[in-house]
Amino acid sequence: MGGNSDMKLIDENGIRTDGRKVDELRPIKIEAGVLKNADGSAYVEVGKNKVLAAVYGPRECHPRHMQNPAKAIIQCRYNMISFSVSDRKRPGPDRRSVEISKLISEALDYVVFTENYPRTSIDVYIEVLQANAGTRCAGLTAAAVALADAGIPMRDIVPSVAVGKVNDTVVLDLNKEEDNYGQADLPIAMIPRTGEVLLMQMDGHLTKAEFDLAMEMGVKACKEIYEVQKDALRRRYAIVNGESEEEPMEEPKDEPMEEPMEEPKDEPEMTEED
Amino acid sequence: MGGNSDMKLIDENGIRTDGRKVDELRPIKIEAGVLKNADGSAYVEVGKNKVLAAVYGPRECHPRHMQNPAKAIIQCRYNMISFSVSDRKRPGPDRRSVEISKLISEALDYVVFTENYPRTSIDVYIEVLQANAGTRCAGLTAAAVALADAGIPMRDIVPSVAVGKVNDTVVLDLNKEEDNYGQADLPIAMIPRTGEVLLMQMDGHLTKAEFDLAMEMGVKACKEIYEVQKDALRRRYAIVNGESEEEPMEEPKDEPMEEPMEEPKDEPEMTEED
Amino acid sequence: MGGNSDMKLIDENGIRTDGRKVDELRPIKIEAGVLKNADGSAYVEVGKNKVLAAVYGPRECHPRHMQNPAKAIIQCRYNMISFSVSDRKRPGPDRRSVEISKLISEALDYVVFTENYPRTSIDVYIEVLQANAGTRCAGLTAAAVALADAGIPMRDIVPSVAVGKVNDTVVLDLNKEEDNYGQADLPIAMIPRTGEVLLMQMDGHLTKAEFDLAMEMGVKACKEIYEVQKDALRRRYAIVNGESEEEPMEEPKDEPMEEPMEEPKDEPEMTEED
Amino acid sequence: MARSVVSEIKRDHIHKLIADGHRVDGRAWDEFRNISIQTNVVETAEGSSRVKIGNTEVIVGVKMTVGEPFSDTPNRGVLTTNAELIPMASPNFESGPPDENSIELARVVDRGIRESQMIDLEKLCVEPGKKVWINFVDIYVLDFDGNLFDACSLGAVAAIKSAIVPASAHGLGEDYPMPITCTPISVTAVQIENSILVDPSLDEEMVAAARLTVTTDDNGDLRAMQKGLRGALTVEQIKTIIDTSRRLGSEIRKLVG
Amino acid sequence: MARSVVSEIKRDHIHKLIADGHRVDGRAWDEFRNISIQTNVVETAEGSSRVKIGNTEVIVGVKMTVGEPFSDTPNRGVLTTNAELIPMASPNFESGPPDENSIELARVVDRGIRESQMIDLEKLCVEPGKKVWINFVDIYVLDFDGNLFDACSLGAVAAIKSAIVPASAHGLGEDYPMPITCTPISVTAVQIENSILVDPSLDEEMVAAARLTVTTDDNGDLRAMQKGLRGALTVEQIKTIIDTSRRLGSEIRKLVG
Amino acid sequence: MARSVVSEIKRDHIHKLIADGHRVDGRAWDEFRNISIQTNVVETAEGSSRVKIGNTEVIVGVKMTVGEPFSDTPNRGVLTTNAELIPMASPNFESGPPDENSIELARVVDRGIRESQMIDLEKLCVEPGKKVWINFVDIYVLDFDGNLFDACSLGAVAAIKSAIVPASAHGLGEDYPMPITCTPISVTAVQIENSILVDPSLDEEMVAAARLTVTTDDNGDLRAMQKGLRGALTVEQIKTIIDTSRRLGSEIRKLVG
Repeated sequence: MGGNSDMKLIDENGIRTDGRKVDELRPIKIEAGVLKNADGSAYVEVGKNKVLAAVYGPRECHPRHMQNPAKAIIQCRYNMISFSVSDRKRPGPDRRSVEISKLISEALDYVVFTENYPRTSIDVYIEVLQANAGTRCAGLTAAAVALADAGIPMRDIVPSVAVGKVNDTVVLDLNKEEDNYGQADLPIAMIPRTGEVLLMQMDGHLTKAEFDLAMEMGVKACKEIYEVQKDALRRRYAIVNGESEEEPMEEPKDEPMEEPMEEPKDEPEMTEED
Repeated sequence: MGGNSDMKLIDENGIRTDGRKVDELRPIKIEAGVLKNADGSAYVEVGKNKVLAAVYGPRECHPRHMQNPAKAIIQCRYNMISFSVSDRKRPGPDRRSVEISKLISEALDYVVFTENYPRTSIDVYIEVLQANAGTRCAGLTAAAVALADAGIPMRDIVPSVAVGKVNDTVVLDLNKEEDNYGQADLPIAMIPRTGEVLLMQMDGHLTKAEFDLAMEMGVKACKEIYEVQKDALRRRYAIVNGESEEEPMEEPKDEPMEEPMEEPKDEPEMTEED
Repeated sequence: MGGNSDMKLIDENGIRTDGRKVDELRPIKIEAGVLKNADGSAYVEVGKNKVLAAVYGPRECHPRHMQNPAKAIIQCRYNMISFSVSDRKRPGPDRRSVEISKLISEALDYVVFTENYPRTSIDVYIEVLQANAGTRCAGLTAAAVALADAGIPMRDIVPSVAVGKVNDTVVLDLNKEEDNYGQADLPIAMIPRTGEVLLMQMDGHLTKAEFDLAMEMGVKACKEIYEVQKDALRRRYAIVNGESEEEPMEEPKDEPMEEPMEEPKDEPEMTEED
Repeated sequence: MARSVVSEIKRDHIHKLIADGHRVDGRAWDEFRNISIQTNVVETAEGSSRVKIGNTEVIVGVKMTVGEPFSDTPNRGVLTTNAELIPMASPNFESGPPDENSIELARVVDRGIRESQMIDLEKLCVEPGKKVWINFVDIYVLDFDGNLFDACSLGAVAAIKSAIVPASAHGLGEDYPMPITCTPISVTAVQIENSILVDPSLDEEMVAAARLTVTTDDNGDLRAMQKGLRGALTVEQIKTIIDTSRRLGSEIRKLVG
Repeated sequence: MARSVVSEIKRDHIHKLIADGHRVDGRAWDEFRNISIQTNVVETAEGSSRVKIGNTEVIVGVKMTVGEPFSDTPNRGVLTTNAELIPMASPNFESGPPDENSIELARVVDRGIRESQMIDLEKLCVEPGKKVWINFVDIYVLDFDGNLFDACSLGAVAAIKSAIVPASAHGLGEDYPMPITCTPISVTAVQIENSILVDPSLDEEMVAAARLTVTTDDNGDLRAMQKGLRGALTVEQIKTIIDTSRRLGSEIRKLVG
Repeated sequence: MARSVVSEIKRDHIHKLIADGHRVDGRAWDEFRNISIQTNVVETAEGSSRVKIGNTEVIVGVKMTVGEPFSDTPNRGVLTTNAELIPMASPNFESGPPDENSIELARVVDRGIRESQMIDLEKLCVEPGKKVWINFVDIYVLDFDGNLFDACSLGAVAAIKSAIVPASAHGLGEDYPMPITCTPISVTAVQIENSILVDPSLDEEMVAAARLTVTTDDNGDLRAMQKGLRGALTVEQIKTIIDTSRRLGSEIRKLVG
């Protein structure tokens, strides 16, 4: 957080530099099933963020000593590609991405029925193609859709968003400029239906009252994102089942030749009513 | 070794800059059993050196291909913490610490009855908290006490000390200033009872006669250190067995709840008469 | 490739700076069986290049997951020692040597009867002691002889050479100066008997007609090198079988004491008539 | 941290105690274990501390040197925080470069210090854009019995407060105390079977569903938070932990002096 | 690339089709799969592209910064090409530093660009011996279904052609388009049972004996070649592939514009 | 070095011979194997050597470049010694960064050269505090049959003695020979069943209990020592080895010239 900057980021009418209101999300676009090899995938744009997520698994867990005899492990790798930021980022994990990968793995672990697939690994890959603040939230949002697209049984999908503080005001979904000159950042991820919080970090400066307001805003925004996630999965499901002819290239995966008996890929499975 | 410096480190009365005589050790303090998790541990101060040693094992040896079907392997890791020296040392092993770890492992291997525990590893961790010349010797001195504290059967405890040369004079137990401007350094470790030398390195410049004198001094000093080591173990033994009430927090280790039948931890075991 | 330099590298009589004609190889010298531990070895000089190759195997393949249940794998490690070039090269693989190692592994794989030794590894180590352009070709030439020296059954030996272009002229076997200021480089390796090409790379600028000429030159040169390879193996065979007393130190390998029944090392084995 | 297998018996035992409103070691749900803080324990460091919370023990050192500032903060000193989970501290720690656990730990400690602006980094500028003080805060865990976040955070804060800027050794005038603006305190709690327990021991961490670390400043405002582990917290649980952190934080702050 | 085990059944199937003059997906031996090229897909890069050849998909970005030239080319910009086979793209790719497959891939793509002198590196010199433009061409494979060499090469060429030199951001006058001299195109073919197949799919690559990549310039001259895999090619086969590369290269070159 | 499993039969055989006062290859206890020294074997190095002791063979090169001195020795050249146990040399050596064996080896060789002040590093200062000659002594083991310490030390000493300072290539006047003050020679012995054997072969090293390397200067004074392996030496044994090292050292010194 840049701290208490003098830069004016909200005008007298409560409008932010990109035209949004304080409690307004950036435009969000989600598409499920965008990759051929991955068992599930999703592409997410949140404002100028562009994020791709892919899921492989459940599959054999490597290295073997990480296997859990009682359940699947969720291994997430969050990565920013080298040209997703202004200054080229050297390929490979840095400390920030290691931390984010851990937190997203933990958040997703809670919603996947990991006990269904002992000794396996469910691998989640998040690649940030273009970054503009809030990539961990956009990545987690994409990863949840990709997991569902892979047909992995889940308690629910997980939306994620950050709330922040700029010009002493609590605002939703900081963009890059607001993040650079802001006073606080509070990324969260939750299950809207139950109110369970799966990811939460905070840095900067918030009074208790500001925190309460921020959580309120965040919870409301997660519900909105959740609807966009479900909508993407509904469209994907319609395509997979041939109900739409708009994108004929997006066929169900080819069956491997040697395993002609395999069942068609499951539709995304959730415990809630769809 | 800095070589033949003009710096005067011994006065006309044979007294060194820190007030010691040429054959006098720095003040030495040893405490056994200072950590909770480790199977054995020791804290050693030699002058301004502060060193902590911990022992885990015998336990399963990782990686497996290093297992020896006939005996335990001793794996020592000597490390200087980043702020133990004037210029911050980057965390992680450097070439010097790799060499020292190897030499200490070899020295300790000789005294442990490794054939009692085939396929296992006995892991010795030495952390130098504050360094002032002679840390490998202080570390080995501490490690030997920690092994005994862990109840691992040993031929004997091993004391270690360095002899050196400054102002063309053979002197015992160089401090940092003497090491920086000295002419030779000869760290040794041995079993005083048998005269067996387990560690010996030398660099600088010694004539044969100077070497003979240095060894004589070193052997004598090792005997002194050995007594301090034994004394620390006697105090530790008294505490563990409840003979002292001075430090009530230093109880024997809790038994794991699931293994109520396990024997109480052995007292330090040695082949010699105590 | 330095591109179209003005530097004159061929005179009006078609003679190059080191006195060679355009289609003339540098002096080449090959000696087989130069190391004691390796199962097979060869030393090659091509002009100022000095290259050593050693072969171990077939032997157990590490790591195990690389084992092929149907055949041996060929693992080549091409390396330039730090002082083989003008500016000291840091020890360890760089991107160039990783690529070359891969290409040489692939080329040798084709000629070895790998199906004879399932689950094993045949390890080929090439060390460039002194480099002067064309080291990958000299290394492959040496490796093929070392494989034969190790008694590993092969379809045939593989010679290798580079053709290039300097001063708009196609020339054979570039030396360092020609490589630095040349316009194209085309290293190849082949089986002269069948015309099969096992390694080919090219960079720079060649018209189709120049390429055809270059290939013609390269094929012819490979045949010459092939004869030198065979000659080295014949000399080695003579020594191993005691037909020569010139180099009495080059005895057949000692039998391991514990396996007195092992057969004497096979002579180099090839499918063609020798 | 390291999730070694805990026997089902132990897990059941802890769960049963908690269901009855008890903890294994008899503490109240919002009670810390004994805290001991020593400073100036290593004289080769500009500042240092040795902190114990129960049987968890850490040593922290601050080393300072003069170097270049980051280009986007030319008039501010640099803060770098590193944590080493050395194998001495636990049978489950291994040698090697920092893993995800030690990286998360270091980053959470760092955020508490950085975001509270505890160190007045502008007072650590020697020559804008050219020379500033670089602070290395290095944390070594010596004995691990749970709640590393609070032990390391407390150790770092104590070491920083004890530090003396070694100006004279760099020809920059007289030594002076590290410029401090406030004392951030982190308090960690876990959720087990919907109970909230402050300062979890290792046994408690191993059966915990979720963890929340809350770092507050002298005003009781929030400066850093980190939720961890593979379970969930309700918003109400989060608010409980925040309130507790503000309350206990002001008590612990007094210990650091 | 990754040689996962292909079932004998699939291998036999492909072989049988080829013996009958057919390919699995019905293409002619010298026919590419569908090629799609998008540029300026990432606005944080100076140039970028997203290229699909069939189901193989790559994203390429060009980042430019000002730095020192190499001492032996003091008046030329610097080109660095890197390829990442990220695990998202294939069940057989693993995280970690570049392995021999990604290194070979990056080097072959690099040679096509470098040896054709596609980028006029002398126009990327700011101050001889001191300051030149450094070009990082970073390739990420997103979905892998064979023929990475051509997909990555095409992606790199398209990204480079779309790049704008960010001079103004470095106080070096107005931005200007990347100085381009030609458009190198790589065409790859494999040999299977002595048949030559252009633009191999993953299934075809897995049963192929040998591979040859040929990069030609606008004149149809050779700029880079790389033979791969553990089989052999005859000189005649090589010449066939070269001729085909020259012919198809000039068609594909039109797609890049 | 690498402790591969030696069959019990071989071990017993060696022990039995030693008990009878014999060595496997018939040498006396204080007899070296045949030593051969070639210098100037690699013309890209400033100095180089290829040394064989019996079947142990090493190649050593010295590369020199101009760089910055260490801040605490501003008027002295820099010496860096590295040893590579390449897999070519033994079935038990593996590729990869230096392990504890090659690090110990390089450091012991380095100490012999450094502590004897063999190279007059002050004569390798170009401009105090700014520019000095940096010496890289790189050792590659080509064939390993025991006693690497002496082979590598001898190779390093021979390579250094043969080196020419490449001053002209750096615009620093005429080339001149490396400034040498003395010739340190290391002699290694092992203890097996309380016998002392000089210049152990690989078979002997594998059954040895302890090893001692003693490096002496032209006056027979001690410059470096290193005890190795997992056994013990008595003070008397150490003194025997030192005396032998001084005696044999002066003979070997003549071979280096």
